[in-house]
Amino acid sequence: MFFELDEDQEQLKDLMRSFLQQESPEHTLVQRTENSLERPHDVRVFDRLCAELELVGLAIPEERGGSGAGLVELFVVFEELGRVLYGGPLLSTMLAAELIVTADTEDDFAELLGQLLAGAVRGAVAGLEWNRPSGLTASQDESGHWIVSGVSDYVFDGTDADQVVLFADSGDGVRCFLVDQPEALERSAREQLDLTRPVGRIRFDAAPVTPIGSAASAAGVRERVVAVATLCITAEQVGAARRCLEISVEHAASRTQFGRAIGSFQAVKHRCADSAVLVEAASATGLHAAWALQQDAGQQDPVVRSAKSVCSEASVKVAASTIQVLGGIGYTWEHPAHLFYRRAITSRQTMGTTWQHRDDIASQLFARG
Amino acid sequence: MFFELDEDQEQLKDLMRSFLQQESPEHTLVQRTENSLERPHDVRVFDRLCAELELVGLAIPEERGGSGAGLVELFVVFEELGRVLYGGPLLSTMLAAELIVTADTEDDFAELLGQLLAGAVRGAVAGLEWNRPSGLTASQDESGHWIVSGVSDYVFDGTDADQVVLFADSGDGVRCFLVDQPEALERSAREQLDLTRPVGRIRFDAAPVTPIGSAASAAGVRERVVAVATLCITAEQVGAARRCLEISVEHAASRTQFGRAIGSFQAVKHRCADSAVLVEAASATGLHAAWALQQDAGQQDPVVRSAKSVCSEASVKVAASTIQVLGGIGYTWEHPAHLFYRRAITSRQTMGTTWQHRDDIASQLFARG
Amino acid sequence: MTSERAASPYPDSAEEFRQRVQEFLSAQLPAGWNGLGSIPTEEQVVFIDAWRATLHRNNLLAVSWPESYGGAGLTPLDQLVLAEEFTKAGVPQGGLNDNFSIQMLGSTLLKFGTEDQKQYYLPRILSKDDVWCQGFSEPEAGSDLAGVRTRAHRDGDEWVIEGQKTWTSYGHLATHIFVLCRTDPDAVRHRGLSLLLVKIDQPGVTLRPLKTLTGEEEFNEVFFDGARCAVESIVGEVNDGWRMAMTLLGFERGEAAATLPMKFGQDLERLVQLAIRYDKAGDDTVRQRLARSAEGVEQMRSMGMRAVSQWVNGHEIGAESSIHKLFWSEWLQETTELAMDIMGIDGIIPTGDGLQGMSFPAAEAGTPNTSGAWADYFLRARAATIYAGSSEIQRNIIGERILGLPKDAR
Amino acid sequence: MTSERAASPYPDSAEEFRQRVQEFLSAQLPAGWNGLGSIPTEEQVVFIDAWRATLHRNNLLAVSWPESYGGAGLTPLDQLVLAEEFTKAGVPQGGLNDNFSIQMLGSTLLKFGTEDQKQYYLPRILSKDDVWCQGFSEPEAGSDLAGVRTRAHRDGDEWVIEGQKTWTSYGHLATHIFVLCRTDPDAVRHRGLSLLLVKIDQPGVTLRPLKTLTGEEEFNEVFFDGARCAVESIVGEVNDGWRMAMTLLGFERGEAAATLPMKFGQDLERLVQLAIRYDKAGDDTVRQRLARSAEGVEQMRSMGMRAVSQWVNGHEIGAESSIHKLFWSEWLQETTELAMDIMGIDGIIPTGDGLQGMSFPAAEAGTPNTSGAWADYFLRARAATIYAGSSEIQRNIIGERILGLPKDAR
Repeated sequence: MFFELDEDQEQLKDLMRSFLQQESPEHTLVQRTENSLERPHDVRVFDRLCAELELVGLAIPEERGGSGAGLVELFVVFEELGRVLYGGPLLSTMLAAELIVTADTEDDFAELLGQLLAGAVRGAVAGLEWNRPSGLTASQDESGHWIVSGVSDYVFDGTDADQVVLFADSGDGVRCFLVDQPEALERSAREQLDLTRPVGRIRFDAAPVTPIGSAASAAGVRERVVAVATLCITAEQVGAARRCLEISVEHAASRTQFGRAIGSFQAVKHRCADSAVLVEAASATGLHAAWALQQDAGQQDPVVRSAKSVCSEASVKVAASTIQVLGGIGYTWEHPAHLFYRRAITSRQTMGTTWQHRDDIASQLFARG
Repeated sequence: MFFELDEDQEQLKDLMRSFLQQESPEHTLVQRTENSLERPHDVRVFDRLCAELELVGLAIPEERGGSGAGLVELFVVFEELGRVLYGGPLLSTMLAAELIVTADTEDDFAELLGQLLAGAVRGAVAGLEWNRPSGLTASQDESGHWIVSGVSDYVFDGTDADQVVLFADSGDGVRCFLVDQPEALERSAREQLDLTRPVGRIRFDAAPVTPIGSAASAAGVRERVVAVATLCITAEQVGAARRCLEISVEHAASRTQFGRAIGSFQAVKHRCADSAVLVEAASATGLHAAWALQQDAGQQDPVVRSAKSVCSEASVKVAASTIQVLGGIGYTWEHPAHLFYRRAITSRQTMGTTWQHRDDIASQLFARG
Repeated sequence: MTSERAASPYPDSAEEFRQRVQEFLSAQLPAGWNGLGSIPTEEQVVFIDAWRATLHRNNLLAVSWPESYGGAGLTPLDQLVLAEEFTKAGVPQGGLNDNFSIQMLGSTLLKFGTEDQKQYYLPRILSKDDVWCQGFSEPEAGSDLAGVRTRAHRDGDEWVIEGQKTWTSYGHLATHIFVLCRTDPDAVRHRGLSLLLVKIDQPGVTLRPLKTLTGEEEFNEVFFDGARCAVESIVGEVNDGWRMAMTLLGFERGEAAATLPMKFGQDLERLVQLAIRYDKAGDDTVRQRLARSAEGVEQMRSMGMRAVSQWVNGHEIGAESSIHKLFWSEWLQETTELAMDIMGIDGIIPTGDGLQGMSFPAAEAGTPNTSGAWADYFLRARAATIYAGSSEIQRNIIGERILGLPKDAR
Repeated sequence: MTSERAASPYPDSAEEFRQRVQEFLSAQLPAGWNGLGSIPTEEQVVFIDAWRATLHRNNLLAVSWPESYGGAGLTPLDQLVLAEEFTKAGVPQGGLNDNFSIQMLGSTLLKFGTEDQKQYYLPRILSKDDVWCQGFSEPEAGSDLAGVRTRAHRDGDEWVIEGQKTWTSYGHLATHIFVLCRTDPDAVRHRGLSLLLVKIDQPGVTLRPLKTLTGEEEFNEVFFDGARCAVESIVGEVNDGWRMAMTLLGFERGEAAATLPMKFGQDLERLVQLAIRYDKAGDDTVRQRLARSAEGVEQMRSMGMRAVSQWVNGHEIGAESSIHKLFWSEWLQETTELAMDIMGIDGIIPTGDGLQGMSFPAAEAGTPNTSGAWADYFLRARAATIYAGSSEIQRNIIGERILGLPKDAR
């Protein structure tokens, strides 16, 4: 009826699954993570995701060069990416494209958009925060050109992106900009708990920028990009949690102690069952959020908020539980379980912490009540 | 060495255990609770607890007519009382005596004290709140006699006590009083979740009262009586939790399903193990609080606070867990499990809620830090 | 999944049917109707009786049965829409025993009954000549249903039954009981069981009320001491009772996956009001826990939508119902505990109207927002992780049937 | 229990000894000493070596051994006092491997070793000529130690060992390893095992470092491929190794029940400072969780006092240590998670000095109050519910040995 993936969506999922199994296999994940030269993404994989699968433009309207699919499709894709802890610049590039498509109603940046969609240019979005000030301020110099100052602390692919778009506070509200000389920015990689997705800090010191779109629409653009970013993180969390559950179950079914598969002990079986409940609930909630956001862009906050909070909790709990089920093996560097755990802990604090989302949900409940 | 019960204390415990097993047996608990005429205490039991075991005066100095034992002994006694969900007027009478002994340095109320210690008169303490206003205000009428007004919402044995002492706010701080005409008070029994201990609401409408002790010492008296009351509730919680654990274990060891004792299933076994951890931790913490309060009356708040919060949580969790282990049987009226659960839920909100205690603990941590 | 319009994920035909249901409800319900939860228990019994008669008259009682047997023959989608609207309005879909009479036994007879049985029993169920209750659980067979000890032996043309059942809901309102009993004493466990149809009003059957911890008498113990039924009063074949019982228990209301979250959503709304009344809207701990509760409703709603989508499309709801059960039972315990904490001392000295009627597992629309009702609800919530398959059993089902983990060692 | 004075529950003699320990510490420790946690890992190794030598010179290394074997012959009470003061000062009671060399193997040899073994091994342990590590766990025998597969067979005057051990802490620092292996291939499970004493520097032994999830190399895998030891290099009788191993593992530091809570108390103090630094002193959620953490310390302290009282009075700490383990491992996970939540985004981009050294299970005094150290601690805490008997195993022990519940079906 209305809440199952349709055939096309199932196909997309299968396509992603088999592509990533081949290109980003789990058994090489730890090794790829350690190899800091190409850590943590693989240029070839990114190129293929963009050029062959055309994922940057997946949810972008056809008239702007995208595939015109919806957020449910985007959710499906990022769930699969989360499953393999993909950390390449697809998310950041896709969000940069989303910003331009939403803000740039005049199509002034069509060339850049085309490059982003093709994956020829890697984008990043600075000043992208849920519910917090962007940390960036924009002003006009004497000649009327816009400049931006401030620090954006946590930018996906912030160190390596070719082009940087951003949200900054412009005196009368937020506005969207493109950095004129991204190569002149002071950028530094951040060592983070998550070893599978690079983030960077970008310092803007009166950096010249060009506005994208109108002042009037910028707040709505930010709302949209924040919601899409949050949804993608949420989808990744669902995918990662589901994969962790599978790892737990595979181990519990095959590992024997005391002459029995450990999964036949209720301590382990019920732990896996609790994880299954978390995964099922998170997956349904996340997909519902994607669907609802797709249906009614004006009502996006509450469902995405709930989904982020729910999926954050699920992914952390399930990853921790996987380490416990694996026992000593789960505590080794060689097993990817810790990479899932690190990603889960990190994603939970990203695009709004659980505390923040819940506080906002409470405000909405009381405002409605 | 220094943190085990000594022989006398072990004997006291055994004495209480066997006395209560005989006089307040668990298998008649539900029936006694239903019989509202003598619900929930038995006059004869109270008389014997006072006259034979001399428990009202257990921790009261010998020179005031008590037994001169310490708070550890009191803890031991109330742990056993909690084990059988004893709800008679011993606690209220003991607290009334404690108030008089602490406040009445001149021995002006020696006769009343003697009656309380003998159990000839049942006492109750109104205005006894942890960390909240007493709800009662005292003032002097034209003739200089003190009168008290206000409502005390939740008084142990408040409906039936023969004599009522109280804490009231007197303009410049709290003071202790004895109600002149307790029979003239407007009192009503409260229907509460706990079916095993009667509480009453007392309305004071310019009730004439006589001060006990000095204005200067009253704040300290209240602190002491509140701490002792809290400690007794804590001890009851430990006793009840320990008994619930035993009930769970007995059931788990004897009940068979799927051809095995259900306690051989890890779901049940580990549930019981978690309860055992709660009971052991609560018991150690409670006893430590009694010992610390005994050692250093000036430092009573922090340890008693922690103990109350810890034991509240343990008793609620263990009682709930017992119902779960018992399954359908635990959900019947006939089995006393629900009485333990009701008492646990009720005691948690009594003498400071867990939230309040934790908030105070946090304040102390930050003040120290 | 992406192309429906925002207001409703349902097809137009379903929305039209919804319209008709709403019209029916507003025509039939008394003015100022606030939901079943708002009227006292004694009046509920009267109302439910009358309401059942209304449904019967309007051919809306056995919505899933084919019309040839007096049912409404609704599609699953229309059943869902009907259930949603009834839930919103706070009215039941039948009488107190109809979950057993219509949903369980009736559906099982439709599937496995002889034509004679269908012709005889189904009309009598609808007309309320026969009112059924359940005889499955026993004192020694709770989680382990295959361990039933009640036995039946042939005596001429009759089965003679000896044993004891327990946890029989509304047994005192029933005229008949379906009894799972051992007909082959030599067969082990679930082999050798049969499902018998037994009249209650006979010398060999004795009912004893079983009070729950809240003091209510919804349940009964049923004692069989030479109770009798005819040999043909059996569902399916002799010694095939386990399959019959599993089929019978499997007739869950698919739409409950959608309506239960609606009821919990009503609870949440009451809880928000309660927090406002107790001046806790600014209390951070309450805010965080309340939001968690709201997330729980959102999760149940999403899982429910997924489940009913499958159900409407003709798939049975399988072991996933164990996931739902585990989820909502824990949610209910957490949420009612939050209510207790919000009310503080009032929660332990509850006042005001209590929870009315049996309303299990969820409170009905219109339930009073009093400390009395919340305290009742809080106590009742303890049963949620026990009845209809304890949480331990649910986790085993999830582990074994959904995840494929090996069975417990026996 | 009621008669001691407020300041100390210890007898005067113990307080006098405490005084002497404090004097020793202030005389021996460098000026401005802030605890082991405050110096970098590389320097720790140097410090610990020197400190161990100081302890050895002062006859304070093997405090529980009799003086005749080079020990300090302290009473349990004095051992406790010493441990408390060392913990407060943030110095270890020996070198990294001494838990295996002195505490486990030495104590076991004192109990079950031949006089020759005691005369030979004990002085060499104290002098650090021999440094021991543990060969118990195997890839296929983790929770189920009786399932060890490493086997030894006699070849003339020697045992020849084949197999693999894992989770060998500080194996790379050791000269010897005690190995639990199967000496009777026909005996089942824990029957037929022996405890052998094996030199590491020989052709048949290979070590491979095993990196933990935090990237540290504390552990090793040890491969035995025709490794040899003399027939007399066995503790106890042939095929009595299970009893030896259980004895060896049973030599827990009784005083840890008191010192571990002290360390967690230090964690709590750092956490309070952290909350202040992150401006969370007014945050209700943080306040409630912090108080819960403080209650946890109070509970561990109280349980610890009870346990050491029994230990000092000559009772062994039995299965209750499973209660302590379960408690502190969960406390540590909860508390480090609270630290992460307090730090917000800083917790996932940790900076500043990390957790120094191995300091397991608890951080040492002087540990930097940085996001780097907390993030490390948080990750390491995942091991707490796994190593030294997983929480699942602990719950089984509590259920079966303390509560007397029946064993799992096998």
